[in-house]
Amino acid sequence: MALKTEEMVLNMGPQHPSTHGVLRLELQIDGEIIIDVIPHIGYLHRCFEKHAEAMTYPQIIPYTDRMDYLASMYNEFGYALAMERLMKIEVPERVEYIRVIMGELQRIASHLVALGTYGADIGAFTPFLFCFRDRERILHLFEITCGARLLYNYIWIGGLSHDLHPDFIRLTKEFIKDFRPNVKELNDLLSYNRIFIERTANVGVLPIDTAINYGVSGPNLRASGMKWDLRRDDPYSVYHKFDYEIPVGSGEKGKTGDCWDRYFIRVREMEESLKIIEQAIEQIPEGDVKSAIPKRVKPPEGQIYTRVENPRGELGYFIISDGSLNPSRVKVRAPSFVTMQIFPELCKGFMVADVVAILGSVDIVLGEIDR
Amino acid sequence: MKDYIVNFWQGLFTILIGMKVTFKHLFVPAVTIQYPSVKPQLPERERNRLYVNMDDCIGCDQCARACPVNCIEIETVKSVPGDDLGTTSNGKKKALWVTTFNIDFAKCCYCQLCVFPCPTECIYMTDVYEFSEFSRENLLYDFVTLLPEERIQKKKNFEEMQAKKEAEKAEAAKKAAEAKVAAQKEKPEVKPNDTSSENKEENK
Amino acid sequence: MKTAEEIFNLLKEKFGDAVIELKTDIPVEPFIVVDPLMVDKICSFLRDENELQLDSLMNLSGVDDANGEKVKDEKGLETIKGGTLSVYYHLESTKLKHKLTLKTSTDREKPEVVTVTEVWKGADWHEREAYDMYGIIFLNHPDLRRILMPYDWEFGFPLRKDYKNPEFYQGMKVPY
Amino acid sequence: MMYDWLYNLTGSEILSMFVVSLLPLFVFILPFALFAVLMERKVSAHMQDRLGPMRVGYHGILQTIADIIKLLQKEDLVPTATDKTLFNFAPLLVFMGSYAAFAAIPFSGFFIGSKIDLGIIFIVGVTGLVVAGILMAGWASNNKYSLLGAMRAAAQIISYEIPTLLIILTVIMVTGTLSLYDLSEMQTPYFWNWLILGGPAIGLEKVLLIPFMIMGCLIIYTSTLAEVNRTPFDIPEAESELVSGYHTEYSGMKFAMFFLAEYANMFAVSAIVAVLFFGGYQSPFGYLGNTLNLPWLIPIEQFFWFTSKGLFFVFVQMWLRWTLPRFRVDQLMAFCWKYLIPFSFVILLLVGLITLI
Repeated sequence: MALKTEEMVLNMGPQHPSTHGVLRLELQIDGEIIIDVIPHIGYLHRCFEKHAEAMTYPQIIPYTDRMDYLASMYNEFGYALAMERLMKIEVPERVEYIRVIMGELQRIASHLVALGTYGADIGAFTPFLFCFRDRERILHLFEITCGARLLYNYIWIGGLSHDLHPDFIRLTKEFIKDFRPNVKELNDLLSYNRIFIERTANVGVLPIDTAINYGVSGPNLRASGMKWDLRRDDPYSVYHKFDYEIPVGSGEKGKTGDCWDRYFIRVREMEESLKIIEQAIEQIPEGDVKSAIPKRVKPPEGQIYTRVENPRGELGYFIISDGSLNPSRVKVRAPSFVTMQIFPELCKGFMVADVVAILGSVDIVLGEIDR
Repeated sequence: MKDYIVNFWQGLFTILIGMKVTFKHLFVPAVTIQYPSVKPQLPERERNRLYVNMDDCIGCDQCARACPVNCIEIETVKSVPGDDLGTTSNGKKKALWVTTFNIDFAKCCYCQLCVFPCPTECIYMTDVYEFSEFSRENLLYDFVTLLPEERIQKKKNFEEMQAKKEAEKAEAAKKAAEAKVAAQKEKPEVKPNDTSSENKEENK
Repeated sequence: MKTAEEIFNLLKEKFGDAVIELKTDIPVEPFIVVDPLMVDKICSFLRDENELQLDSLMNLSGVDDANGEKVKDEKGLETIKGGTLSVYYHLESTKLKHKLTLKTSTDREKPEVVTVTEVWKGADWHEREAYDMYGIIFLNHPDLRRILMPYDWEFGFPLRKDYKNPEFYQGMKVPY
Repeated sequence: MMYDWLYNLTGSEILSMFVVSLLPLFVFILPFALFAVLMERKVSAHMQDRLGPMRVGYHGILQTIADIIKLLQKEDLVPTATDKTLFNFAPLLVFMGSYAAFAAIPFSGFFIGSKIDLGIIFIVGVTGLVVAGILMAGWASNNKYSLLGAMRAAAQIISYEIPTLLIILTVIMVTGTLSLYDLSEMQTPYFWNWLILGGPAIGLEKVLLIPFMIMGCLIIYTSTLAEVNRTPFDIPEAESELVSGYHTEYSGMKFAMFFLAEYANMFAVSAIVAVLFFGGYQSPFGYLGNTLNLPWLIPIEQFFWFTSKGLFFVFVQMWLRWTLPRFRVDQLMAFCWKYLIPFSFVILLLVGLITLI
């Protein structure tokens, strides 16, 4: 007589230590094995799109920061780029370079948060603090240039709010010199640790075709083996001036596209960003950062869809302007929103502890999902 | 069988490497500071609490318009000609009495959009970050330097001046009307026949 | 690498009147206006045609064109009658590296568009968000319910231009 | 011995037995727990480049006392639909399980709780109580996460008892005694006749024993680590997925009991490893007391050596906690059944053959 077992619905509720924000996962589990996951989002919905319709164009920039609050510099970058293409503004060379430097620093900071919290989710708490100690240095760099640590309102439409701080270059060079050995140390401590590999290899495998079909982008797509990076495939700003290679998941420790690949892609991407910053610092030209900022931002009637390579994936801005001072529609295509869609697919058949591992490796931010 | 041994050995070896890393960090000096006793040294472009230097403020409302969350509330009263409002630091003559200038720091998002458009640079961000309150109402800062009675007094002056101007305008209008009527009277001696327009004006 | 005109002509001969027009006057990107009830066939053609291979849906967004005329009813509540709600599809081919924008518009009272979830499974949540924010009903969508707003929010669709915040939602005061 | 000294002092058996059994609790475990909590926070802090508690007392010395006062005045919540009796009894059982183990541990030549002959078997049996306590706590707190935590804890602790017992068997085969006191006495003062280096055996047998004894010590250390739910085996109270496992619903004094039990268990486990392989209270290089022939100094030295060995192993447990990530439940089981148990069987077999030479 077979043992009568029942499924249990476990609520990994909005307040849970490892859901990276207010996300409610309804897990149907049989014992420890997951049968189905139903994500419920919307707990952090702050109506960004409704606000944007009531604001003038420059006033929207502080709101874009609050969407993906871990990579707000890149949100502004995407928005400013979309507006400049809409209004056909030519931005001075120095502004482009500073934006690339700030964007790449923000990518390293955002990846450090992703790697640190991922280590903490799996159980190792020390790498979390090592990552945050290094991230603190980047936040200090941002603080001396624009005054804020997390939500910058630094990249404006047509330029920047402040020029670089006099000793920004020196501090960045010091940071790069100290950061490289730290990345190696993080690898020793976590990446190649047998238990960490045991917990992440062959877990939550994302095949390439489902990834493209779902529109997944960024590190999660590259971890599945596809060489797709918007900085190279849909070039914007001055990224074409630097040489860096795009790391692609190769299934070192398990199948390609598993949690370990998604984790290790971010580690290698940090090293690539370091290279970009070094080259950008050498070639940075002189110039006035506020010369191309329009007095009154009044774009012609029209619409534009621009996308940038946010640390979490492809961040797209679809802006429709009806010629007045306020936009008639700003739609944001958030990478975490699309990644969250594929999350139930990744979790089926794994255990409760793996849900946490997969959620950490996919690196979502709820501010961006709920907008 | 081979990967069984390799698995075990690799497990042991990576654990020892990990332990070497953490042991090395036992002797690395701490990076944290003891906050209340050791205050962090903030850079000069720090963006924390706003400060408005009221003698430079000419009440132009630029900052209130630039604020994305409308947390600045300004009310100005025109000055009576006799008043002396003083001049701003860069020598511009002030023309408006600013009777209310509130910034609600509970709503402010510290984005510094208000600092850039200010013509006299009287609103800027200081590096004071320890200003939390127990109740949200205390975060509503009032920057006006006039006493409450002075504000009412300024409003009253303006109303009186307004009333006086109305009165003058009314008299001027009446005088103009009489002048027109008087002009009308000299014209009829010249043309006795248009009596109908005359009594129309009289009963106006 | 196909430009919008070539794709438009290709679609025109294949689907005839379902493909309404190609708009190029509005700045930056030309887009093709398509009949809302034929969207899924057109999209599956766009994806499977080996010259086009538009295999990734970058973005699907609902838009309130607000081109109806404003009507003030007795309480001074301003509502827009008539006019259209439209849905924009931004497609992209990762293999042939070209992009395309599609637009469909449905009338405001009974907005119905066929779902494209079979073509790109990524559209599922985007469509649910468009329904949640604009009330555009996507026919035979696997599970069309609200995604960002609370599931039982019955005060209309927030992103429409004539949306008014309710006073109370389950006893909680809504306006800030 | 302490018991005899007390007996001729007071004359009544019960009183002296009562004092002797209470001594470890008040003299050793409570002060040790106070110190261990602070040590854990300080060790973890410096391993992560931060300072740890610095504000209460000089360099945070009085931090644990502050913690205990905080826990004392915290409200002792009992969630509604819980099984009251089980809920209240669980922490007691867990603490009893881990405290009782100290009865048979020889702190020094002069002091041993009770010199029973089956010392080691008694300790392993008594720590079995902890499993019952954890299951009760998990089930009684009527919370899905705690239930999951308790299920995992039960599976983990029971399956890790087997390697521990097998290694203890090998030690008993080599030494022939079960009582921890004789075991410590047998490993005479110098470190080369500690059991890790072959112990009392002579010649070829001793040399042959060394590799197996080292492997045995490693295995028993990891498996007792799992019994105490310390990382990398802290799955029952895995913060990241089970919030904090079986003691999620506990607060105030009950939580303090769990906390204290964990640290008491940590020391008990490291004491067992010290006694079995590292010569209990024997000093590695002979006694100062002998050279200065002050006989009363020897027990104090022995007590010092015993606690320093115990503390070293506790430090290694903390060191492991702040380095390693956590196992998943099935990997935990696989590790125990596929690696630890086969290895300990092999060691049992080979050591058995060696002792026959």
